[in-house]
Amino acid sequence: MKRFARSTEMTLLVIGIVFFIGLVIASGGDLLAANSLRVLLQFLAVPILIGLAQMVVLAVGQLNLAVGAIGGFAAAAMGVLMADHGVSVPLALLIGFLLAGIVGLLNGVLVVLTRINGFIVTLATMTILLGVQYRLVGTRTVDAYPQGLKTFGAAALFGVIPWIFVVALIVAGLLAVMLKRTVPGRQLLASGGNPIAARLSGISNDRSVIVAHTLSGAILGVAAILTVASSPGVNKSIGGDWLLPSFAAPIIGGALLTGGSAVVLGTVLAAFIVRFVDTARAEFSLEPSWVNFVVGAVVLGSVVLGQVRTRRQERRSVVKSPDVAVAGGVS
Amino acid sequence: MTAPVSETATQALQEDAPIEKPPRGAPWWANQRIGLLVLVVLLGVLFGILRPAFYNQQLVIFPLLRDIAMFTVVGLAQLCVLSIGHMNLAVGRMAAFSMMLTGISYDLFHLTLYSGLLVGLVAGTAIGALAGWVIARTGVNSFVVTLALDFLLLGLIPLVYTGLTDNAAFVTKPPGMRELRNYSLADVCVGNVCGSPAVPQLALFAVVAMAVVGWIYARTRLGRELLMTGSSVKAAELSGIPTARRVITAHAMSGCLAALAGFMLAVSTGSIKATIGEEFMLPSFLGPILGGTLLAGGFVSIWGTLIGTALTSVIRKGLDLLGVGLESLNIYLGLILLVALSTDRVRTVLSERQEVRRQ
Amino acid sequence: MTLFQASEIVKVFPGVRALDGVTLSLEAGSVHALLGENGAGKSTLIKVVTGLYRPDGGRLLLDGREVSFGSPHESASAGIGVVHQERNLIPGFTVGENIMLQKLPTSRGLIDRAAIRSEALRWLAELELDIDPDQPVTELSVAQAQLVEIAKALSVESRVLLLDEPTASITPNEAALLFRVVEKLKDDGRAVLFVSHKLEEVFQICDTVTVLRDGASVLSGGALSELTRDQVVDLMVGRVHEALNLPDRTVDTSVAPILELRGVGTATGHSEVDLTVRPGEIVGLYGLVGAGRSELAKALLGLDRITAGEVLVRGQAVKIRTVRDALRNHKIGYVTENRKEEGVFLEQSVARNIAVTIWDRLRKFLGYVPAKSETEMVKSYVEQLGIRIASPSQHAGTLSGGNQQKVSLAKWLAAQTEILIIDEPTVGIDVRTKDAFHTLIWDLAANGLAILLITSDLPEMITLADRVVVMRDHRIQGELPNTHDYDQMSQQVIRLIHATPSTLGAA
Amino acid sequence: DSASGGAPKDDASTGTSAGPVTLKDGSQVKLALIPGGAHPYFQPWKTVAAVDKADFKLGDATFNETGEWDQGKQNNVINSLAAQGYNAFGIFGVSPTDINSTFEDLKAKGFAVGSLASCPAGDTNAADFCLSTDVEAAAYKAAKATIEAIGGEGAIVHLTGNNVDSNTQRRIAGVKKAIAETNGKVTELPVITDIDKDLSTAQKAVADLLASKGKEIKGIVTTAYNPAVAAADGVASSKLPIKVVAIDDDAKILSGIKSGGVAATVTQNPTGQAYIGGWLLALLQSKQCTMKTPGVIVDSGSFVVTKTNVDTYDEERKAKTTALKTEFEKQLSCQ
Ligand SMILES: Nc1ncnc2c1ncn2[C@@H]1O[C@H](COP(=O)(O)OP(=O)(O)OP(=O)(O)O)[C@@H](O)[C@H]1O
Ligand SMILES: Nc1ncnc2c1ncn2[C@@H]1O[C@H](COP(=O)(O)OP(=O)(O)OP(=O)(O)O)[C@@H](O)[C@H]1O
Ligand SMILES: [Mg+2]
Ligand SMILES: [Mg+2]
Repeated sequence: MKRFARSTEMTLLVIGIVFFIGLVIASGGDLLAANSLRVLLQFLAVPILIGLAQMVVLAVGQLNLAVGAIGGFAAAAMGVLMADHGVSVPLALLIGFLLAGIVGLLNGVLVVLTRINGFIVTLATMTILLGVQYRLVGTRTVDAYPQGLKTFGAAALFGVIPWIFVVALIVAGLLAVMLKRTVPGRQLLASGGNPIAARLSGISNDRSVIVAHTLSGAILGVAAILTVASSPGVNKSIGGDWLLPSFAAPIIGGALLTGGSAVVLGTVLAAFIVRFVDTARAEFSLEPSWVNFVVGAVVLGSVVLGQVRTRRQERRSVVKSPDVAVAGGVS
Repeated sequence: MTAPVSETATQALQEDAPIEKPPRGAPWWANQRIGLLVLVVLLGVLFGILRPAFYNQQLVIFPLLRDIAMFTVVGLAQLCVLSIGHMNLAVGRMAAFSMMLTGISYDLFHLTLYSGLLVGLVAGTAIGALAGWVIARTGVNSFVVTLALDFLLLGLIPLVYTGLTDNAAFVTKPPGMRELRNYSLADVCVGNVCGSPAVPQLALFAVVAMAVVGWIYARTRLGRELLMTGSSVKAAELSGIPTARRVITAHAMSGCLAALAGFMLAVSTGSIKATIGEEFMLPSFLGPILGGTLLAGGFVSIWGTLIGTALTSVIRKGLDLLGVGLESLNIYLGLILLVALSTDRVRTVLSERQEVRRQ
Repeated sequence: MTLFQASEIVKVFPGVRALDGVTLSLEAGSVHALLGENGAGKSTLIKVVTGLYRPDGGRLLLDGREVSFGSPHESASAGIGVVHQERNLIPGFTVGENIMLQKLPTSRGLIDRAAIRSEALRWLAELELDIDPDQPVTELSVAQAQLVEIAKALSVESRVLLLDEPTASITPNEAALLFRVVEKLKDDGRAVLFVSHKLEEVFQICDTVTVLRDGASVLSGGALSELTRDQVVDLMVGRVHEALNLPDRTVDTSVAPILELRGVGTATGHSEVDLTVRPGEIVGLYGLVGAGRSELAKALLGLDRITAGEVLVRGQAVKIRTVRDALRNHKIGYVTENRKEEGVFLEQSVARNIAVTIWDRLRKFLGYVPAKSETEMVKSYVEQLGIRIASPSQHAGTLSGGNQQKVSLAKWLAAQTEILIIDEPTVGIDVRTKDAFHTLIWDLAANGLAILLITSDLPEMITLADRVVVMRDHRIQGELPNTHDYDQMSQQVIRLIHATPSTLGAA
Repeated sequence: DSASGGAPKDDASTGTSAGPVTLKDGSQVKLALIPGGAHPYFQPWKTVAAVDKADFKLGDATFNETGEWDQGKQNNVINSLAAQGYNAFGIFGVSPTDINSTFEDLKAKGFAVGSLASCPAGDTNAADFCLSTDVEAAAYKAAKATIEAIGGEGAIVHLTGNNVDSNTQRRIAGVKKAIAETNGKVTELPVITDIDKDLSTAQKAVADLLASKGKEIKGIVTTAYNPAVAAADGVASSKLPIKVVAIDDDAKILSGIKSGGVAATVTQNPTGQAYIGGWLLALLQSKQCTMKTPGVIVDSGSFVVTKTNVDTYDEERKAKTTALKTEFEKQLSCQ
């Protein structure tokens, strides 16, 4: 517990709660109305998932630049299958999900086989998938798919908690359990934390990398399903804006770029905070420029101010050298 | 200048110490940079055969070189922070910010072309230094700090543009800007000897940037200390390198180069506008990393950045000329990149094998 | 009974033939020593045996049957446990998980935390370690981390246990605990391989020995009882090894101390630290692991806040803020104990590693550093310290531990410091190099350098120091003049360490 | 900034010909139509390029959208096409403030250049002509349609794209103008910009807007594609009585008009732009004609489409295209 109190998660939780209360007051309580809450949560589902998809690869010390492209591609595939080829909803969603997972797997395999930097591999797959997505939908917006799916996308538990948000939370929960409590999950984190040590302990870093990328693809598959279900249609712009938020959530949530950290809760909380910023924008009718400016200024400011306490620890750790930290990279 | 070590100690330490077997240098063809260069040349020849227009000096080579020059500078801007193991996600926005000030200096203060550029470079250096200062002071990951800075600038820049201009762009062109866009080395003559009309004058900026950055990293204390900081901050700190100051320097250099790249973009497209640099981020990483610069820090390659940038630009240009439509363009682009790099990788592995076999 | 055998093993790396026909056999119920100088190939052999490297020649036999391991996982399943030379814990994992990493207990598909805890506790208890299995490993000290690794190797309950320099960073007390465990394993009929540069330990616990030289076994499976220490050393070195013979050296006590600490307290918890070092003097700072000696050194360099007392350099009270400040303005250098992370830049050339402190001095206009003056400077130190390199552009990471340590020292010599703090200079360094280092340190002092020597190696301390200062729990326990008599000194030092404040007062 | 006003009235002293102009020989003309990037708006251009080629017997006609909304890339595409022998360019400039430089370059090399679907920012147009929707007028019409749909009273909000684009600024001005004409009966909430990058962003922005201000809003006028799609969908699912006026006539939006989810849309005339533009460029490049006033700006028309005229608006548009041809014939001096 004491550790939790000092953790990034705790800080985020406090910031999130303060922010939310502020918003509720500013909206004169309107934000607590069922509809407002539902809208707030509705658009959290996908950001949470893309943050998690990135977090998983960050956990093995890799990057996935193709998050948006995988999601967009899978969404386009599902949309086109349903609208143009009359494939049934469950089958189309399954195919889309599998495609995303397979692309993730492919990313992992390519990184392992070619030993090219994951940055470049995912950049290349991103480029390819953007092409495929365009080829699938062109400039259209595909929306001729069964109403049932859209109904699910808009449905909410008690009229407040959207089902797609529940799905995202379930995925987050499963991922947390997987990373904290299963052998493959632990092995994945071990590979990220100290690949050499992991290898010496009989863990295959290659397998961890592949597992991480595949998981990332699969999570993006779910994100794509939720997007198809909840958006007015699918076009080539889907996924176009996922890359930066996918990094922002886990990194604000406390993930290390060098790997080894599993911050499911942090990622989810960070996604909440980012979402509150959107809500604030609508609430105060802010110009997006001001919103960006304020977000940037606040993050920079809090980073500068928040260091007063951490600074000393920071300095000590530079000096004290935890003997266990070994540089990342995949062996 | 010898160390205070006596003959006896020296002897004790040296006695029949067999030199560890010298690692034989890898064959030249295993060198990553050379591999990439060969690839660029091969692709150039291939595209030239398929479309002779590829060698059109005015319409293909000239803009191609202008692009390569600009993105090389963008790559160098990222390379400076990669050298210490950091990232600069605000590289494009720093360019936009600097050019905004350059634009103001042209529009409101009627500065000349180069004094305006100077204003931009100073602004870029300052904003980069700010990022570096925050990172050094707080120890927060450069990714987070530059991302936050990116947001801040993303907000600030449109506010200024919409406040100061009618069209969200500074359209005042100081004398010389138009010329710089179109002039090639053919317009630079020494006596009767003129340069090639295929080489844009703008490319000279990249040459200067490469020379300066290359000189810093290869020849000066600063460059070495940056690389050492990138290799291991702890060891650098304990070896008396002022790591905090180096972090600031690296980011300041990055900002300065971003500003230069922004200027090159502004000159080559025509006006100074808020969206300058939006497309910089991915290429800024792609060039250096393809060229062998390490994401983790400690090793940079200036030539590699140029060649890496050239590779992507040449592929794109070739596909353009082949008339590949948007349905296939990105697919081919990604595939060629993957295949090219995989073969590059296979080559390295083969050379290592061969070397082991030789022993 | 021969449990495990490796015969005629060959392993080639690009540029070096690390193993060139090594034969090793391990008997059940016996402890086998694997000896050799730095870079002889000991660790490489262990990595081949555990499936980390694929051998380029030779065979491995387990129970007389030929085996080949594709990965460490396979060797572990076959019953081979190992403690590698490098520290290999996963940051962010708890002590318990690290110990049980190779076979995480699960129940119904999920990791069984209770089982991890109880299992880990069992192995920690075996080593008499009082550590909470739920503690993150990042909070451990160097020695604790080392012991956790040993616990990790034990937890596999292997029939063959390979220990690569397990005692390099632990105190004699902790080592004694380890040896008790090794004895127990031996009595259980397991085979243990023990790699160490501390020959006293080797003679204490090992039965048989294999000696490697330049990647080949020069002695394979000899009984240790039939060999003398000198014979073993000669085998390792490949010629007759002369005992260390240090010339006389006297300290001029009339000279004012060049470094003086008066009642210094630090942010990390030191208090009332008094210490003086004169030019030409070697002051030994002894203490158990975690006593706070390295931290004191770092506080002196401005890496930690000094909260009380004063530091005087050449009689002047000073405030040192950074290492650069210490180096440039006060000529103080610090050779770190953690050479892999703080001492050398593994991915940089040897030349740059050494020259890093002198660029400041060599630089010309605009910070230009002429390559020529740099290489000359580097060359002279490479020669003087006998650093074994193929070329100055070789990466430091490819050097053996001993040579890395020389590089780490060389940069401070190059910097022409006058006060040098040397922290654990010979951890993991072979006998011959160790002797050379001792000569070197001795020599530096004879030439007027003031040296503060931090070491947990008591023989080393007693060989080199003029005075021994003992530290415990961030306080100075007392100070002893060194008589260079091992038996007497060691007793006095140990007594001083364990003296309670009251007995100190009485003394 | 009234575009069509810029055309000088036909004057006997300036022209040698008026009346129908037919292209004599287009075989030397290779026409390239270059949009800013992939966008549904430009899809008709693709077919029109082929029609141009057939109708005017051009040497070649192509459509290339690989510029991907980046002025640098678009310039590259243009240069590549020029290197391959294309000599007449109909271009939608990605960056209105930069595109004049590109036009100048092309003119300097002796190519015929038309600015299609968007005119350069500022007062000059370096292309031979600009044939484009007057974006301010179109936005004005859209706002008018919205005001009409909400019954002339209440608050409306304007959703649009990239704030730092001169066309966006013109659109914002057009909407403001229409609102100002109501003398305060209609009010405008702050404009929401920068939500055209992708559909999800637009959708989120609309949902947040409706959640926080849904009750105040009577109408939404959109002047960018993704916000239009998102607004139509968002309003329909929120069941609020808000009138949405969209832009363009993508299938998705037309179906919205038919189903009633979208009150009106303002369509432009991409077909006319490409067809007339192609014809003009061929005339200019084959040196058969020259512009009397180089750089003339002509409005290609914008049309309010509601449920009532959804099936017939295309006729109106075709008529406009024919009219455009006549209008340009007066602008030409031909041999
Ligand atoms: N991965 C590697 N690549 C290249 N060379 C290597 C590698 N690992 C070890 N070597 C070389 O192989 C030789 C044997 O090294 P090894 O680490 O086995 O020595 P060691 O006997 O364990 O020395 P020490 O006592 O210092 O630990 C050395 O010359 C070393 O530089
Ligand atoms: N038993 C322990 N429990 C917790 N922390 C410990 C323990 N032992 C050491 N430490 C940590 O180590 C720090 C002191 O380490 P330092 O490296 O300064 O000691 P040292 O005397 O140099 O020992 P070493 O031989 O390890 O270098 C303490 O501040 C503490 O954080
Ligand atoms: Mg070893
Ligand atoms: Mg220590």
